[in-house]
Amino acid sequence: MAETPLPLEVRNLKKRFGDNEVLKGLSLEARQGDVISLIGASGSGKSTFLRCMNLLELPDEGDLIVHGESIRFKQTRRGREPADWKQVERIRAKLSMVFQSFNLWAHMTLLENVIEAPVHVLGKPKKEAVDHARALLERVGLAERADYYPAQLSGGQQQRGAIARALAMEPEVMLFDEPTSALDPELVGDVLKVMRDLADEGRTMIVVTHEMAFARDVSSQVIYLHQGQVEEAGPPDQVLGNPRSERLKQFLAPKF
Amino acid sequence: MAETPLPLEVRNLKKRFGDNEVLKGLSLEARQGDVISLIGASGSGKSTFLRCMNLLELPDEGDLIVHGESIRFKQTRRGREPADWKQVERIRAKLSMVFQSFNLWAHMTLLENVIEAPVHVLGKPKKEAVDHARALLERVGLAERADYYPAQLSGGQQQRGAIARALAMEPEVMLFDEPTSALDPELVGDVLKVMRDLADEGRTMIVVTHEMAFARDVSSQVIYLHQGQVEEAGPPDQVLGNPRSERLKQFLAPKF
Amino acid sequence: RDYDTVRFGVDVPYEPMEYRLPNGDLTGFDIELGNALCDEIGIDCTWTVQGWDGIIPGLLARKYDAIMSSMTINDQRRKQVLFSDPYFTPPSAWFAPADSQITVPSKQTLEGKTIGVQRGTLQDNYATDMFGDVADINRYSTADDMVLDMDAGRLDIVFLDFPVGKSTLLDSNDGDYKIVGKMISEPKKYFGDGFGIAFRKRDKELAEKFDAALDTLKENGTYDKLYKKYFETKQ
Amino acid sequence: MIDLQGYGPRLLQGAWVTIELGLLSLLLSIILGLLTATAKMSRSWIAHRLGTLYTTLIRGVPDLVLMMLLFFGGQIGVNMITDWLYYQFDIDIFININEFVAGVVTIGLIFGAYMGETFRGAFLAVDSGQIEAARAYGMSESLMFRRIRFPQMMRHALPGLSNNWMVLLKTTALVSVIGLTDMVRVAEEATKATHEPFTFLIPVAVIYLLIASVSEWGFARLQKRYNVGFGES
Amino acid sequence: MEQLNTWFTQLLADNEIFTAQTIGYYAHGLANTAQLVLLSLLIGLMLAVPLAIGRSSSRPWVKWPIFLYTYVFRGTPLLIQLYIIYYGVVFVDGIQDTWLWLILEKPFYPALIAFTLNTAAYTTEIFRGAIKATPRGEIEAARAYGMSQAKMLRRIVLPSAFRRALPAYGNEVIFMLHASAIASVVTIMDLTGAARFVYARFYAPFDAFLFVAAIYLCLTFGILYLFRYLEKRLLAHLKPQT
Ligand SMILES: Nc1ncnc2c1ncn2[C@@H]1O[C@H](COP(=O)(O)OP(=O)(O)OP(=O)(O)O)[C@@H](O)[C@H]1O
Ligand SMILES: Nc1ncnc2c1ncn2[C@@H]1O[C@H](COP(=O)(O)OP(=O)(O)OP(=O)(O)O)[C@@H](O)[C@H]1O
Ligand SMILES: [Mg+2]
Ligand SMILES: [Mg+2]
Repeated sequence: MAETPLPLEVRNLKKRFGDNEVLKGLSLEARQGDVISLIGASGSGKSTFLRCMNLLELPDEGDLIVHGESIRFKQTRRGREPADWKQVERIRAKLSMVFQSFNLWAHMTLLENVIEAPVHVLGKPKKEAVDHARALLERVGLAERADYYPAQLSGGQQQRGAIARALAMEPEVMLFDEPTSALDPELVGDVLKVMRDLADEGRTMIVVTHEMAFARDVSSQVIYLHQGQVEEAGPPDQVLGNPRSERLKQFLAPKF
Repeated sequence: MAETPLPLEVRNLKKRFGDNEVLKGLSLEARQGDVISLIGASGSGKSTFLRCMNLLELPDEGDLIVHGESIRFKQTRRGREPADWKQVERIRAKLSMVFQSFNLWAHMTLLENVIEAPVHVLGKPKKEAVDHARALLERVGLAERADYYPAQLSGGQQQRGAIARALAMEPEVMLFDEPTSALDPELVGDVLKVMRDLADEGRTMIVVTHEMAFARDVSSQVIYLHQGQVEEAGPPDQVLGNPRSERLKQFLAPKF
Repeated sequence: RDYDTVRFGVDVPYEPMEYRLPNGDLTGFDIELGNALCDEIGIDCTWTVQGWDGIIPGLLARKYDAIMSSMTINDQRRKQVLFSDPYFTPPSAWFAPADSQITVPSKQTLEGKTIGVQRGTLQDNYATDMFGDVADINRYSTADDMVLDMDAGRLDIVFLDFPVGKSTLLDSNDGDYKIVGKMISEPKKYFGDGFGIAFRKRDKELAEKFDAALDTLKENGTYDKLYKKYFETKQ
Repeated sequence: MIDLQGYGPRLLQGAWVTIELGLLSLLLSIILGLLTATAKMSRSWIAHRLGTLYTTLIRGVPDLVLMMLLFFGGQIGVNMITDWLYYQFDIDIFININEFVAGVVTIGLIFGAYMGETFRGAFLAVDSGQIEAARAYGMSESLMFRRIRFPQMMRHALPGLSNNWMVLLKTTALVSVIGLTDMVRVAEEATKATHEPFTFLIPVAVIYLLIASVSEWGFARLQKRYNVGFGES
Repeated sequence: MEQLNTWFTQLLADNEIFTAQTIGYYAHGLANTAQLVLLSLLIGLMLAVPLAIGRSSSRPWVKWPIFLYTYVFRGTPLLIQLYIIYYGVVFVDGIQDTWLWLILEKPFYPALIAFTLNTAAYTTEIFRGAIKATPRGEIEAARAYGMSQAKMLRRIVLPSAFRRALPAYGNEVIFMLHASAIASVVTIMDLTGAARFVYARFYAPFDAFLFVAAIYLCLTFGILYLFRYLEKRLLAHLKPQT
């Protein structure tokens, strides 16, 4: 292991909904600049895993270590909870997330959405945040949509807006949940280029994706989840190029 | 043109939001068994076009003819409106739609979502509808999720649920708005297979899609929209295999 | 504790016992008598207007020191507050529309009729006990509501403190109503001792001072003057 | 016009008491309501229980009784303390609980419980994805409340809020049991004095309706403001 | 609860306030209150649903009369409404000779009418808000499947709106319970009327009102329990917001 603490480390994470054990002990180590692709069938637990990483879902078991800082938990009557929510907030501000369903704040324009967290969480001066936001919106091709409300945007525009919002935090670790699902091939290319740039800048990314091409070309590690367990993990060439598990082979087989 | 009336015909449809003219005169003819793919960049107006077809957005100009029946409009103070909403309802029941954002009814379980319209719009007996719904959920791989509420489903599960809901109507024309955006490659294959089956059964489909493979293999016609206009249209081999317009060429160019 | 000021609680209006002039000043038999009593004792007094529902709690909470607001003395109430000697004993009377057939209220004549009373008053107790089994008793918050219901034909007859009935029914609706039968102030069990000033139970000394002052006023004619002013001139 | 027989000015004074009482207790009740709603939805077990106890008890007891209990009961409590001082140390003081303050506090306290429920329902109606996005960006609970929860909740809360306000306004009439003279009390006095039961109901109704008009206008503006971004109002 | 019980029994043991007669008044009052509140809430609810729908309509001749109705009935005190319906109707000439008088003569129906109209106005406002807040996507889905306006209301909008309105409606139910106290103005002996009677007769304010408060408290507990149960069942689809 490196000397400097890892940006993100997950150890033996478990999560159940009622009787349904969705995550059955998942671990993950992300080094600086790593791009980790999470792939797997629908319902295999990818989103839940990602959401556990910034504690939007509280894991029932397992450890989360961000930059060497371990999130402290305590046992309460209702189950396991973080001991210090301030710590959680601090850590969340370092991990920004793009949701599968975008979740842009409906009462704010696109621009307001993008500057919200930088200004109010990071305390960035408003003017600076606006300039930065405009640059980011430009980058994802939404410059003229800055003053639209989310309800007035097309699906792809919302998704790109969500990406701009995440980028505006300049986070050390970015969590993407299917960031290109609503995009056409051309935009997929654009967005993935943005992400590749981020990787080159040394940012760490965890990406839930269905784009095998992206997983192959950009990521440093691919994790294949099956029913809440890591079925196969490793460098993309190995996992995608030479899958060992039957399930994964079937998953990867071209469909038409 | 054929003797029997076309399942769906759109003539010179225009739609603006405020000053922003989103659709600038679009036409389309769908014959029985046709699968028409709508492709185009994000924000080009694909969803809006689809939503105009069943009048979720009211077009400012243009005609809609379903099975030879032309939808009648009248001019009111607030703009152009259908003259007879009953007619619209009747026609909508024949065109079922899968939304880009799924729009499952949040207060109903998945099964209830699927039987809702068949029972209450088509007047199907409840028992029959339930049997059919279970079969459809089985087909999209959601048999055990029948009693979950939408909020408890993963993105892909919601999307498949929305597809099952649309299929349950056994419509003559189906409108799909990116029906596979939240699905992994394996499921994409499954769902597209379902759609191909439907095409073989002779149902007509209009599909907004980013899956070029699907557009190429399944559709009988591909329409490329650019900024609210048809930039190119024709059989897939021609449009996708041999694009003439520069824009389309760029759109189709592989990105990595 | 000694009092150099006595604060009276009073609920207005209850003509002619206590009411306001349109300009907001308080007046009435209770008010004038109360002021005269204080003069006699040689202390100041002030008046606090207080809604009926809160009038006893207000006394107990020492928002004021005494209540002089047409309170009828009876044994049950003595358990809660200390009363002065009665300073006025109004008779009760039956009132009915001028064309009413009832001449003498009795079990026979009131059979099947509807009687109006003010809720919880001694008239209520009396009417309920005497005629509750043959007649309907409707209980009202104010005498004015009874007038409305008599106009509407919902009520056949009402039973009220005479001064109140007189000013509400006779004086302000000329000729529409009449007194039925005789004034009633027996039996004592119901009509008790008349109106008294209510004190907190521990203020025995204060009550005694007022009792003494009342005797003096009755002797020196002040009381009679007030009595005449409010009750006799108009009768 | 109807003849108010000289009671006009006093009615207006009473109306002013009504309005002052209403607005101040509205303010208090909104603050209490937000606190309660937050407490009832909070992670803390104690806060949840306390919130539930408050909304249940306060809504369970009739307003009239509550007002008497708090005002007179409160006064009796204070008196016990001053009595004790008197007997022990011969300090003779009488601390008078001010009627107006008592009225505002009681009505505020009562409607805080109703507001709490209204707000809780509204908070529940906010799409959970919106909250999650705020959490994911490291917003603290209070920041999230100010920036996301509150603005999005308001559009669901406004109808209930406006109902509560209308009821609150009428409830101010209760203050006559603690000796305050509001507009309804003046009308009652006038009615009994003049024996004209309907004359004074009309100005009272008109004044209430005037206040209602202003509030409807205000609520319509708020509704517009908080509907921004959610499609046509 | 336990303590309340012993407190009651003690109260009953050594006092002359809570005699068979006064307890009888309270019981009578309870019956009256329960009847009035229950009936007016039921009818009010049935009126409010169509009114709320009409109020959300875009047609001005449907929307504005309903607005006027809610404006007047929410804008004026229930006491005045009741007063006018009970005492005021008499000023309508000749009403005593029509069949209407059969309804209006006794205080029960006027009170019921006033209460019903009042609660219906408030409930309309609550439902209107909830209907307006239905997620657009869900409405669009209903339209897209060919539901008629009526069907969509019945199957999608109202069920979803009712769930959202539940807490606010719970408030309204309790408001109504408390508001029913004014029934005594028109000579109906309700719970508060009974308390006032006992107070006026014995000058024992705290006993009279605390006892009645305890009864109201029990009623409220019942209502709240019902609503909590409904919420649990009907709001199952809302993910708990931790
Ligand atoms: N309600 C609205 N008000 C204003 N503009 C709107 C509204 N709805 C859509 N638009 C605009 O219309 C354009 C077309 O939107 P549409 O949703 O049809 O795009 P699309 O082709 O489906 O894109 P995507 O692939 O991203 O879903 C977009 O630029 C969008 O911003
Ligand atoms: N709140 C919840 N209650 C119960 N079950 C849930 C809940 N949220 C998710 N699940 C279940 O957990 C499983 C994993 O869901 P998750 O969203 O992580 O899937 P996913 O891998 O992201 O799938 P997709 O690719 O379709 O988005 C699913 O089977 C889902 O039904
Ligand atoms: Mg997912
Ligand atoms: Mg779209």
